[in-house]
Amino acid sequence: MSPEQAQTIFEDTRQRFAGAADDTRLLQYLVDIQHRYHFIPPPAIEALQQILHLTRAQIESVIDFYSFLHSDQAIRYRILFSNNITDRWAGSAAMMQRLTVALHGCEDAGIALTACSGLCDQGPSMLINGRAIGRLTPSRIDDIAALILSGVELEDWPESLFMIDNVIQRSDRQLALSCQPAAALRRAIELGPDLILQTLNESGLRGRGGAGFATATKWSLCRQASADQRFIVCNADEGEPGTFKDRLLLAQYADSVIEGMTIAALTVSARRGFIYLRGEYRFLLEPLQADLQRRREQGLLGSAILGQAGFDFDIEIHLGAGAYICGEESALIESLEGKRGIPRIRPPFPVTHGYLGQPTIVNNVETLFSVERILQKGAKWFSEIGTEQSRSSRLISISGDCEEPGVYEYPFGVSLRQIVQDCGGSDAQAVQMAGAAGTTVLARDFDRCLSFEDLATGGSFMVIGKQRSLLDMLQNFAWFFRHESCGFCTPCRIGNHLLPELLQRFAEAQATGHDLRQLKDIAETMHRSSFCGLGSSAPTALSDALEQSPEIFTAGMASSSDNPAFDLSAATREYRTITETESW
Amino acid sequence: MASFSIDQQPIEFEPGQTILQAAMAAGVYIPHLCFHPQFSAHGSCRVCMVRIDGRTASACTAPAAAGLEVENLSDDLQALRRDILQMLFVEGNHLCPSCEQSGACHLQSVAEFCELLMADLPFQYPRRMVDASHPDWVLDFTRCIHCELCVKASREVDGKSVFSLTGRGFDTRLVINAPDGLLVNSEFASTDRAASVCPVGVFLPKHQGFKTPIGQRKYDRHSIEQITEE
Amino acid sequence: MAHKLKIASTSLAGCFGCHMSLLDCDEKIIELLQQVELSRSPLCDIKQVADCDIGIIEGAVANSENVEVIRQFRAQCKTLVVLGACALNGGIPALRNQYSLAECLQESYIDGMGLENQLIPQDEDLPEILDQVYPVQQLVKVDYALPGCPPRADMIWQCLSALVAGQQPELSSELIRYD
Amino acid sequence: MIKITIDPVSRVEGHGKITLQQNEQLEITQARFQIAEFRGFEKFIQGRPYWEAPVLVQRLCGICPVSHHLAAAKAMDQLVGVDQIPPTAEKIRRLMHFGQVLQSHALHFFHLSSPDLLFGYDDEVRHRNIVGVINDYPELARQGVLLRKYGQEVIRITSGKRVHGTGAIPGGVNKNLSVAERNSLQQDIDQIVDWAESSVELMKQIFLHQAEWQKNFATIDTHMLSLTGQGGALELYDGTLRACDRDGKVIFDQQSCDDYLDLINEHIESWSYMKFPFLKTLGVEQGWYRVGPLARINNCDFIRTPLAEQQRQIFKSQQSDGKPVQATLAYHWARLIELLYCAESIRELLDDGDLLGDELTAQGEMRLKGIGVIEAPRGTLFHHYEVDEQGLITRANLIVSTTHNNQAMNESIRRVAQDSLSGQELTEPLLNQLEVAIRAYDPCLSCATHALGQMPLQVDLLDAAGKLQSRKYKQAGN
Repeated sequence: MSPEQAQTIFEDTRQRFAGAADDTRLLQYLVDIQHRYHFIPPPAIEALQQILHLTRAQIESVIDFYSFLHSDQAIRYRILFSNNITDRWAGSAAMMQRLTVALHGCEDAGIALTACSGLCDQGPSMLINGRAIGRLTPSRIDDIAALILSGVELEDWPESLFMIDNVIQRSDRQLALSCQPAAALRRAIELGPDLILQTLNESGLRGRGGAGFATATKWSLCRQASADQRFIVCNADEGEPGTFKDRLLLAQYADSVIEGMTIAALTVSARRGFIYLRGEYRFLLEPLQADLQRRREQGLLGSAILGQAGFDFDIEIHLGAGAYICGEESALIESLEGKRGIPRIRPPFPVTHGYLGQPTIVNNVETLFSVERILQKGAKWFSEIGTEQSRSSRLISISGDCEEPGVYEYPFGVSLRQIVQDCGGSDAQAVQMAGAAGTTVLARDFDRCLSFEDLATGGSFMVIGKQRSLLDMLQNFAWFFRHESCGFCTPCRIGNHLLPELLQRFAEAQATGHDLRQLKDIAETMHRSSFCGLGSSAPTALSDALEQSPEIFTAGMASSSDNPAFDLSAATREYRTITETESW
Repeated sequence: MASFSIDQQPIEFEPGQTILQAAMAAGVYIPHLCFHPQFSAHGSCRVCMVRIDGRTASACTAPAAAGLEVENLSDDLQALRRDILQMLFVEGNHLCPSCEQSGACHLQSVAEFCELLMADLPFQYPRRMVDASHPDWVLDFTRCIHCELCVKASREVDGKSVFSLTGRGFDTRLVINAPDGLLVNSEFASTDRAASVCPVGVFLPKHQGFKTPIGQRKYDRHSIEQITEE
Repeated sequence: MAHKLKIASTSLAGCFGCHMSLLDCDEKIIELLQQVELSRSPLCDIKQVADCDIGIIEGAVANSENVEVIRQFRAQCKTLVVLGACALNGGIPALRNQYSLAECLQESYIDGMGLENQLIPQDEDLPEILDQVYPVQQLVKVDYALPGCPPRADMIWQCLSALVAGQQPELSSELIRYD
Repeated sequence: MIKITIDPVSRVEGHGKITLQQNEQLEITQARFQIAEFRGFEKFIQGRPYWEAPVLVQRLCGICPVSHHLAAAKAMDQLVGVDQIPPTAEKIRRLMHFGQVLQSHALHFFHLSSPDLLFGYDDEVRHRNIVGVINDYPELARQGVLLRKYGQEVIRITSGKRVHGTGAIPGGVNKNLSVAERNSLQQDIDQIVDWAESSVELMKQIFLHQAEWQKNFATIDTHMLSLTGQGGALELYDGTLRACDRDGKVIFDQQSCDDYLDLINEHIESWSYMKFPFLKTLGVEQGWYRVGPLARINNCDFIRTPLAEQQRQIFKSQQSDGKPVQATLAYHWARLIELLYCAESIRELLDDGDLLGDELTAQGEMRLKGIGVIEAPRGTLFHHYEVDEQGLITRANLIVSTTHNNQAMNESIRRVAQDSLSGQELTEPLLNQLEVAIRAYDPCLSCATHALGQMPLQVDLLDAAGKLQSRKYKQAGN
């Protein structure tokens, strides 16, 4: 980079951000810079240091944390293949191989793997400079290679490549209901905060992120907390491998979600809200911005909403940048504040000490969507289906070995057998519930039910066909967690680092009894002592397999010996190479 | 005054204290590494795991509350601590024999207290440069346990931001805020609190190593459970 | 007559300091030696490790011969007692893991000071050097691990005398020192 | 052709083995002592802070750690610009080192070599060890254990631990002696001197009892290298380099240790990880030499302490022509004379009030290179370090005692092979003679205990093309 170029970047960066310099927007600035220059050039960092009064190390540590940000060099086309297990089953490795061969020697392109990109119902998929491309086929790969080799700007690529389908395979009462902008909001204004909370309470709505905390309770706690400001955050960091129903909601039901946020703001007197949109869903940014703008123009956002003096609320969208941990609500808040996404100590919880230390409601996209439904149709309408502890219905994202992947809405209490049958997964040996961190349910247990009482899910439902290797799936999950552990606490940072190598011994049929014991011990330690849910649930599928499917491990064992596997010939290879080299 | 119990022993506490703070005030030792009384709790090392009314949690982050029954030195908790400690030992280069921090190292002493005889996990032997650029201090990054005490001390006591953690996952590492990343070109001063708060052997004063004879080192005289951190 | 326990011991890549610490049991070692029968050990001329009750290992695993010896010991000894930092975490020899083997050999045999000629030794009778130094427990199961550089004599004594008496050794924290 | 491998000959700074080749007439055509281990200290110490060196490099050897510790510390003194450490520091270090040599020599003689000397190299394998000595000579064994214990206690008190302590630091030491510590050492020292004296007497009798055999066994004529002190005195801690030729004539004398690279170079053979040092002026073929007790007692002009000096004179009188005593087995005798010298020196030092002094270190201007040379139990030990401006080690060169004797040990086993093995079916006692020869050098193969004993003797029968036809183990015991 010439001094002139550097100077230009420095000035440009300063001008773009100096006006409203706000260090909580650091990540947003970095995302923008990355997008603009295909990396974060050093002069841009210097400019940010100057206008935000941050140290170089503080800025670089944020860059280093997010996998979509790079400070090393500009690469014009950064290609990330989604490495979710469903993408692999759909043949992503061959696609990646094909593109790698086609682009061999091309310095403009970099190819790597990333975690689930949320297109499991239309995999294999990839991201190129953050834009998603699904339904990869050899011919689409060849098209992409040709475009890159001829240096066509991404903006000029055919739109057909970037088409994303939003497939609803089964609707129940929530999806079937159309959104009538402002209907629910008007109702909420009529009711006022106390009755809104009462309605939510009667509806039995529980958070759809996975933990299932009662929404009314969360909102009440936030409302009761004494504070100067309160915030509403929509958690659209849908990172659980295999889930994509939030993507569908944001694409087709954005008004409902935004209205749910607005109702939350009304209830707790919040003036600002955020949609934390995962970087992989960058293609939703512009449509969502348009939705927000439209609602502002309709008087549904901004000041004096629907003419109510003092009801002021607006929403901004923050983009994530490739960090699964940011789906954890306290890590998400750190990220919203422009920092590395490291979970916070709890208590205190975000509901009393969240964004900027103020009470903050963090709700899943689907939860906010349901809020709008409830306010539109009433608590009774919502709660009359479902089970005792799990009222109403929920959305699940079905992918993997089934004929009809897509989003399904089911009343709680539905059996797995029913779901598997509906989606055409007749050959399933098991279902992976709730993503890589979830539980593996074998076919023999398909009578179990979808509900908080039995099998909770964040929305991911991956069907595992009989032809699939469970060990391969575990290795894929281990790769995922090694990639996504934030590194804060000991068991998660180190445990997740060690597991892939151990599993590899089983894959190579070299493992021993010692290795098996070690797998169990590491999983147990991570489960018992990790700081947050990522670490404690990372070994869930592994533990399930150890308990339910011991045969997949015994098949990978060379002996039941207490001695660990050790490959002597691998360990002496370097010496032989050295001593056989004549050039010394 | 309200109280709870640790291993059946009653512990009085002030409102707002965590279990670890209350225990330390009462002179009851709960093994810990990343916590230092001068700084806010961090919660990352997980060594202070206790069982509170049957639920496992870190004592440094769990608020004290009246009537809690806390289990601390039971066999299975000590075993859990050994499992956590051994992860730290395989992560870095903790070669006590040649480390001048031996005898004054928290990691070493806590592990000895917890009766960790060996780390039965694959050793990683990270390769990282030693930073000896500063005239008075050497930093050996391969021993860092990511407790961020130096980060906090620099920020909160020294009024600077010399240190940060960067990277993610297993690649998390300590870095120095300087244009070239070297200590000598940072705002670090030899007397900074950041240098003396390290519980392991990352910060080494130059030309001083091994000046304290064996037998007179911090944990030679008293084992770790008898010493309150200053 | 009661069965005398048979003991074997050896050193891998280490300094022999752990054996020295064993001898630092001083007069008690005379007592101990009279109660046991020695198999392969530095203290006698028996060349092969036979079936043993107790095997004692110090040192890390650094070459192919170490691998062979440690596997033999594990196979032949009912109880394997492993002494010292080298064996348990690579110890000082593991500092070489900071560099590649090629760099280490280059320094010793090519770039070293005062060398008359330069070549990397290689001979059918020389064991092959491993890419890095490994702790013993990454190759074989360890029954008792005594840390320290070397483990203090009283810890070794506590462990061996208990084993010889047919008891479970108690290795409490007062005996444990890593340096 | 038959190939015999004695493997592992562990403990010479690690692991070694002996390989022999016999032709069809059973003549020995090749005999090699190979070092099978490589640790790479010179490389991996690079990048470490210099003050770690004395603590770190002593892990080369658990039997003579103090020698490495002090050689490195002396190099560090130079690095920190200190030419003269305070008297307390120097005397504490000397005391520590006398303890070191005392315990190492005691260990070698009583625990390891005495079975050969007392029972003969062809004694039954099951008996030919320390347990045999304990049973047959309980008092001697006890004395050996207690002599070693005393040396170890001196080390513990001066360095904090019996093995791998931290006493010496750049520019001095980290502790002095308390009165109580001094008194505790004084309590037993007279007894120690007595036992040391009687052990020299015993060794002398053994040597003279079979004088002819002792003088000839494994004997080779070599140059000798050692440090000598003021006026040519026997010196273990400090001094200048002296080399004498096969006839005892001076090759060089009073050479500063700092110039060692001008005097000594090393040769590498493909069949051993241990290098072969030689005197530069004489070249690889002619320049090899011996170090250790035999070299020191031969090279020095006198010993400062009276009892040891008396014994030295008796020793020297074995060679009527005034030439050096070249008998390899005389190493044992020379070693015990040094044991006595150490015991006497400790007694003398303990009366010196400086040991209780408070001035422990000196300071100076940092330099970038330091060389420390010391007489370790097994011979001259060179440590050489270079550091950068920041204090990190950039280069190191270590020539350890046993390495100096590399060629000599090879020559000695060749001599034994020719004299005793050639033309014979090889039996365990015959092969043990090779070990007896190596053992005389007390090679620090992680420092030679009776360790050669742990070698399984593997005999490979090769065909003319060198291909393995059969293998059998010469097994003793079991």
